[in-house]
Amino acid sequence: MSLFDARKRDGNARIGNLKLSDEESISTPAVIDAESVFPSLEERGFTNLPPSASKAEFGKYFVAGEEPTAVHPQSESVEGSVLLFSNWNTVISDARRHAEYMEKLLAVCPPDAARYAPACGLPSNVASLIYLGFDLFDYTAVDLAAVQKKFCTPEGEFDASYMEKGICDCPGCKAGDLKLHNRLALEKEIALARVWIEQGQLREFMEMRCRLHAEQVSLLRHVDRRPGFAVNLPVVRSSRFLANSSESMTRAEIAFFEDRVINRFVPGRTDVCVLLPCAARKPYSLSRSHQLFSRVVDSRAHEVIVTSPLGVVPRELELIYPAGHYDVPVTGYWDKEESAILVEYLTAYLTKHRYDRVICHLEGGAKEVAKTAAQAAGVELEFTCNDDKPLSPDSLRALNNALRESRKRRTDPIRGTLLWQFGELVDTKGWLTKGRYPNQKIYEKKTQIFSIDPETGLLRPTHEGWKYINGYRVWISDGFVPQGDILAPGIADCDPQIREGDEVFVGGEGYQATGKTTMGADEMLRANRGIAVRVRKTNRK
Amino acid sequence: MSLFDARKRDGNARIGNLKLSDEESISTPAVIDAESVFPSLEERGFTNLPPSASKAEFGKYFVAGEEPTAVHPQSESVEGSVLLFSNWNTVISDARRHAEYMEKLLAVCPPDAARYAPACGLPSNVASLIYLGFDLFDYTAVDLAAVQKKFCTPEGEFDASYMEKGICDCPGCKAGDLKLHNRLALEKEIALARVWIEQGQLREFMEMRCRLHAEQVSLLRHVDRRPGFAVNLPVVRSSRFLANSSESMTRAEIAFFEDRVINRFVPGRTDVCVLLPCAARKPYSLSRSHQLFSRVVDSRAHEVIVTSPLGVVPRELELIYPAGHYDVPVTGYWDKEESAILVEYLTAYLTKHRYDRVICHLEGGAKEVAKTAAQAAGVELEFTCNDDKPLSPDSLRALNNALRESRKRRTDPIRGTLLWQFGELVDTKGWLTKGRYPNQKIYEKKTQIFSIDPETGLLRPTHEGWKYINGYRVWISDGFVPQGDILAPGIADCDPQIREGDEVFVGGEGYQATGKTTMGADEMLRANRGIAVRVRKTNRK
Amino acid sequence: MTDPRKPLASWKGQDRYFGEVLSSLTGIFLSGGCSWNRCRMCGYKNDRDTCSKDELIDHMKGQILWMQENYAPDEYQLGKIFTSGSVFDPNEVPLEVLDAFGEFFAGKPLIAESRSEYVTEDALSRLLKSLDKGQAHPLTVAIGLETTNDTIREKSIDKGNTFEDFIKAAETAHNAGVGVKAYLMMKPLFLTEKEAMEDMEKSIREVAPYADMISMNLCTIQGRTELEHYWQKGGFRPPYLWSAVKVLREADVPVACDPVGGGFKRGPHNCGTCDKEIVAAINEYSLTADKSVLDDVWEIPCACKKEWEFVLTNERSWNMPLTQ
Amino acid sequence: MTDPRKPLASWKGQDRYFGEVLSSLTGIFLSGGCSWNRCRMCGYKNDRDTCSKDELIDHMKGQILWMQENYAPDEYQLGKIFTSGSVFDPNEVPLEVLDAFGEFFAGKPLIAESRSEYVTEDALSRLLKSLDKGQAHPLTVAIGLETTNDTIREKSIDKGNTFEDFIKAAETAHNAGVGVKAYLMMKPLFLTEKEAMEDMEKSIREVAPYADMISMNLCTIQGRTELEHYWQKGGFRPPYLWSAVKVLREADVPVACDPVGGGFKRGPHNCGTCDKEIVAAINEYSLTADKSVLDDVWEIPCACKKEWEFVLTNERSWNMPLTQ
Repeated sequence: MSLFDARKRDGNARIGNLKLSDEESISTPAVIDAESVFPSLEERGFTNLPPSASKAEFGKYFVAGEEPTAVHPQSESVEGSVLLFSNWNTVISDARRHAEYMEKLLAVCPPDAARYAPACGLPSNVASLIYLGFDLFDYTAVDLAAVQKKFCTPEGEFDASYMEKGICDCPGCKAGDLKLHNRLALEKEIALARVWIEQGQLREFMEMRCRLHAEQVSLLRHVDRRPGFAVNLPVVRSSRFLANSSESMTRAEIAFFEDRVINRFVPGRTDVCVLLPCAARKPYSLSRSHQLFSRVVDSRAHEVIVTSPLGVVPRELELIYPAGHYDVPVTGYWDKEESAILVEYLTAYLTKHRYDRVICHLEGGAKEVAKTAAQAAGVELEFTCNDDKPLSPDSLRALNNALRESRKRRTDPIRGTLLWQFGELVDTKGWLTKGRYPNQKIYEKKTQIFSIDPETGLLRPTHEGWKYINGYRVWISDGFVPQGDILAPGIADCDPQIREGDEVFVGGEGYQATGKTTMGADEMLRANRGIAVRVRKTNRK
Repeated sequence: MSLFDARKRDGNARIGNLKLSDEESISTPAVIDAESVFPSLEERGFTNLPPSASKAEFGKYFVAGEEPTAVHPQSESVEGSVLLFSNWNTVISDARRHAEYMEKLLAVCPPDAARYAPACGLPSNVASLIYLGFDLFDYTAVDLAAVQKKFCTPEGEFDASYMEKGICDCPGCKAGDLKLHNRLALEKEIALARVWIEQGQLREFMEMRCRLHAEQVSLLRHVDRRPGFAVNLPVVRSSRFLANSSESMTRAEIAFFEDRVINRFVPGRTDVCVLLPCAARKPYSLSRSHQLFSRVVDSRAHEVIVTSPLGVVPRELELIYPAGHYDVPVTGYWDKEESAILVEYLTAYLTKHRYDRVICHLEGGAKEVAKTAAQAAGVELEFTCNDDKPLSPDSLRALNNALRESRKRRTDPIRGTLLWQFGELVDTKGWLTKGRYPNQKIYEKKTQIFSIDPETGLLRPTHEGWKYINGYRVWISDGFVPQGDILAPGIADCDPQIREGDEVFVGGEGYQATGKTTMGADEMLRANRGIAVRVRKTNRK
Repeated sequence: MTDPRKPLASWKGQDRYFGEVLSSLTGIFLSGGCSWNRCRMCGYKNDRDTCSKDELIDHMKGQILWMQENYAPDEYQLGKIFTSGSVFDPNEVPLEVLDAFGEFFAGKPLIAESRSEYVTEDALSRLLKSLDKGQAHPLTVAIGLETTNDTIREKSIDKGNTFEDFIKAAETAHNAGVGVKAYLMMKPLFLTEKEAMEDMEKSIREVAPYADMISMNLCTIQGRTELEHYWQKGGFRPPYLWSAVKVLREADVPVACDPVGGGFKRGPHNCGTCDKEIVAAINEYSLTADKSVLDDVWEIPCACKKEWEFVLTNERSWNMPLTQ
Repeated sequence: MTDPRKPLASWKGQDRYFGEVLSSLTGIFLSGGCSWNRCRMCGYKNDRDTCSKDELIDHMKGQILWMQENYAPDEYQLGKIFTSGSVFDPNEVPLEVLDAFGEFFAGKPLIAESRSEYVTEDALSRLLKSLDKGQAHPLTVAIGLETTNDTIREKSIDKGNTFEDFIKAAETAHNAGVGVKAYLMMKPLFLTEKEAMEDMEKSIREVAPYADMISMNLCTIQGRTELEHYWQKGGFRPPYLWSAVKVLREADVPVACDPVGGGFKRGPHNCGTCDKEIVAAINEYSLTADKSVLDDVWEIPCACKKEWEFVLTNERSWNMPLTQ
């Protein structure tokens, strides 16, 4: 019996460890020689059932086998450590079906099982397969390509003569061995995808890699429309968010961030809000323009940044992924689809959070978005940037004048972040923030209660800090005494809203710890292997 | 003195030949060791003038030198065979300036001069530089990266430790030689870009490669907004047009095609037009759905296809690039920016070409586009597809009914193509089309006058066919007797609207020929080297 | 709407019959429809005349009349009748019609298709009565056995009968002095290229003792079938012509094969380059039983043979089809 | 608006003066403004008191008064005055003010900055009159020569005078018993790192015979200058600290250097890791002229030294700057 556990996740993609025996392990994603690794596969003759087979045929003819366990789009419960996505090679050219099947199967497959896509992997598609959640591949497709005299590269399959064009210098090319080249090209592409998982940027890589293959672009778009694929996304990341294509707009990370801005976050004041443009530098407040804005606003309004592709970023949340991490090609043009998405976010924000006054200190596309959203939300805007130059003396003067009668009140990022991160409205009066932004610690009197993770923008509660938070608990099974990190099988229960990367409080019989999750609630409860929480501090009672 | 000539073009990118001496030639794009190839470079000490220098500083301090000739954004006339884009390494991070400078310089640089971008080329950006029009690079940037312990790949520059991650197996990686790896990576990327030029799809490659670098995405967008970059585009191509990103919508090829659909093309009938959806198969009429449509319409209306990303394709022009060549990821969703662009084309079409009746046999995004465009054009639509299924019996019946009183009249692709290709309205009555679509020949009585190039959709006139066409002439200098193809220096004059790939008639003293251009009018007149017209048939008088 | 008094199709050709090459007349007749009507690859499911028995008799006799009016008796030596079901199923083909068939082809040898369960002594003697004028091998019943493997036949075809049923029917036929032609099907659904090929090799070996003639059908994709549904979704590839050639070459008995749709994507095909030549060779071999024509095409140096070999070696139930 | 009766800046420090380390008081005074005012890297273009001559006298005397009120005479041994222009230009610094400077620093050695054309016998003797109380080296005039290469000075700085002008001014000074301090600038605009470094080496050699003290400025980017414009567009990189260390180590005469902005992106910098240590060493060397501190930092095994060597070898007029 082999065992699989994921060591690092990036959405549905994983770097994992497949333990085949006491002696042999494979680090995934990887290419395997399936029949030598799983000899029982040789006994699966005459078991074919195409993925499009009906429920009735499935009931009659489906053979799951032992290891790897075959899965079928009709599968409703799946067990096993290695899952064989039978005949997946016939699915991958149909993006709509591929996304539909995969969404369904990700929900029923055990999280601690490796997913094997037979005869699918090519250098040109394996990144998208890994992105979708596959861990294991084989050489069948590249070997077939070699037999068909096709030269495989990440950009596609070309005539074998392309071997002579100097685009590759692998040992296969040196030896004129097409099969070897194709195999090496597949292995290299898997290694490259792995690098992007490590960086937490497989999405960015996928947004690039898909471009020469319509069905991969289509897949990306279908995946973005199916909520099941977003279940395993981390709550935040520390990596940059590269918004370099129109599909960046539909990343689930953005909807997730904005959902909390709209539905969890509550502004600390509702008298006056000023809508500000974004800055290339992140967090915004370190940029020259925002230092100017903040000097002029001088705590007399709630600062809210309107930006693409995020939509709305209240000043308090500017450090949180992806607000503090995104990078976008600037041309000064906001396209209509982009604008429509942003209008939706801003409309929802202004509808949910009613301010007495909303000052619009924006220009260009952002100003248009604000106008449309304000109208939709039934809000009247006051304009302070009438020369389309938010930094001009005139504009800054107008902004200053607009706030003349407004009272000063400091924006509290801790309060805002507690709302966004934990959905917890806490009275922070008397709390003290020390340290140089964004490396800060929060104290209540002399007791440290939080620190800020400057890489993600989240708050890290101390044991004392957890007193202010109700949810985000992980409960250890009775009689289980964790040594170091918390393993999934030791978890009895947890808050279902927990995501990978969340700060959690771990409790159990005579045990308390603070830590950060490495998997989401669903996986914690279903997985039998793997670290679930990296413990920061333990409090043994 | 070295000599350069372009052998194959893809927009501003070229595969060229740089002849350094009688013995030595370099095939571009390529990496050169500039100072060994051009020893005079060593005498350029103390000549620095940054690209942002003003006209006045330029006048005072600019030194062009001999070979390579330095160019500067302030340059107004440039001569030489190799052009040194001095200090271009300081420009490339600023996409707006880069596009602005380059547009200006492409217009003043001799077309038969190699363009050298010093200290710029990295595996991650060289494709975009080639796309922009550069031919020569050096190892400076990759060698510097090696010194800085950076591992260069087409995806970006990473820590040197990435050499151990299995993503490359070049001789440099095998030997642990970072500098060698970086150099080989640059060479391979140049070789790969060259392959895409050969395929006529460098744009497609660029749309992919740019995705991990905001400034390259930005560059692509800026380039698309500057008309100067479109001057050298071919009239048509035989390659596929992959519309896999939102930037595909803004390709100059589309605007060019539509401009002629709107301003050159004239429908053969204006009583009734039917707007039809596109098909994945190209040309449309070979698809099952279009065979059905055409059977129902039965020559009783002018068939016009509404499609993304092209906009409007009259049936007569369905074979012409990119109408017969595009491939697009299908999700059923037309985004708002996309729709707005298509609405513009369709509005212009319906405004220019007034039909008595316009029947809309469309669904989904195309239907919405048609509605908006019709309203803008002041045209009333009749709807025949009310179940959003253009192929349903109900819809086809409605279409048939709508055309009940309409008279039959065959659509004439030859007439339409003559308009689109040559801007020539010709009476084609009595002409005969023979052969299996699209491999057809056109006869007037027994004389062949045209053949169709099934790869591009253009008409190839015979000597007799040219009698129907006024423009598209190339005039040979007196006393010049071409042997085989027509070289640029032998050309005295030509129709300024000629583009690469155009069918032309070559005339001169005692010489007549038909052929296809390999460069545009501007280059024909300015270049001193290179083949300008590939002659098909000569008629010596 | 098709004219129920005209056969669905008819043509003249040549057929090998008990070792002799005869000119033949084939008729496909619209009948009451196959009583089973479930085979996954069968495209004739909708070809059924749903009317009263009397009307059916009238219609079918009309079709026979049409044949008589369009083909002169001296134009052909052998008759072949198909109803996309069973000629001997009295519900599908009323006995009056069976008689009329016998009368039409009286004095000539006739091949009639039927599912095994309808091959009864009564039915055979009824037809022979009008047909048999003392000619050699007056009647041969053609039975779609498809494969001798009952498991495959059930899953891949859903045929609803067994090899044992076939053997019984063959005995019944032979006892009545009626010949037996077995139809086998190469590569129905759910089989790898190799499984399909090996199944065919085994089926030929196993059916040979019971059949006077063997015909191998190469699976093609007909419209509006289950097979087409799977094929459209990438779940099926028709057999390679290489597989057919290999089976025919290595069979110990002569096997007829008409590669319908050969070289098209819905029919048995290789790469498109070598297909035409191979289809022609298979057709010639079917008539002549001369293996040298197969040996010749076997040696065609087409690049796709390597692909086919790769598919044979690497295609599995869980990664198939590897090619399209 | 700055207070015109308060110096722009002032501080106490230590300076090497004719081989001796003295405590010093430095004052930067708002004057009528530099008469040339064109140098490409100069950030003081807007520091000019545009008022009547009488007001200017009043303002500047006010600044001197402020200094007197804020620093006791026994707190420092050496005076240094700068006006971001020329102390000896009577339009910029009226003679009454010059007298006041002399009176303020009377009895102490004083360094006063001026462009070479204003270093005249008259101006020097006027200041000496009030200043010279018999102290050693009562006055040293600091002249911004920048480089001994006239071509570079013209293109890269637009300084408007020549090395010959400097030599003449130095002669004038020496004849008046006044010391000469030459300011050189490492890496003005338009020079590669190597060109800049070699220019500095040559300038030190060439100026040494005419100057009692040499000070090397490392080019920094000041706000609202032409230099800043080029720098913002990627056209300029301040010198590496490695270059400064190399020049100082290899110079045959002691050269002072205050690496203003050292380690910041707008000032001379290496990679950010080794900068602090090197800046400290340069400062120490400037005071002590002890090369061993430079030798120590020269051996710091920082990775950026390879980058600097690469830049020296590969940077050209047409591909610069290679780094930022």
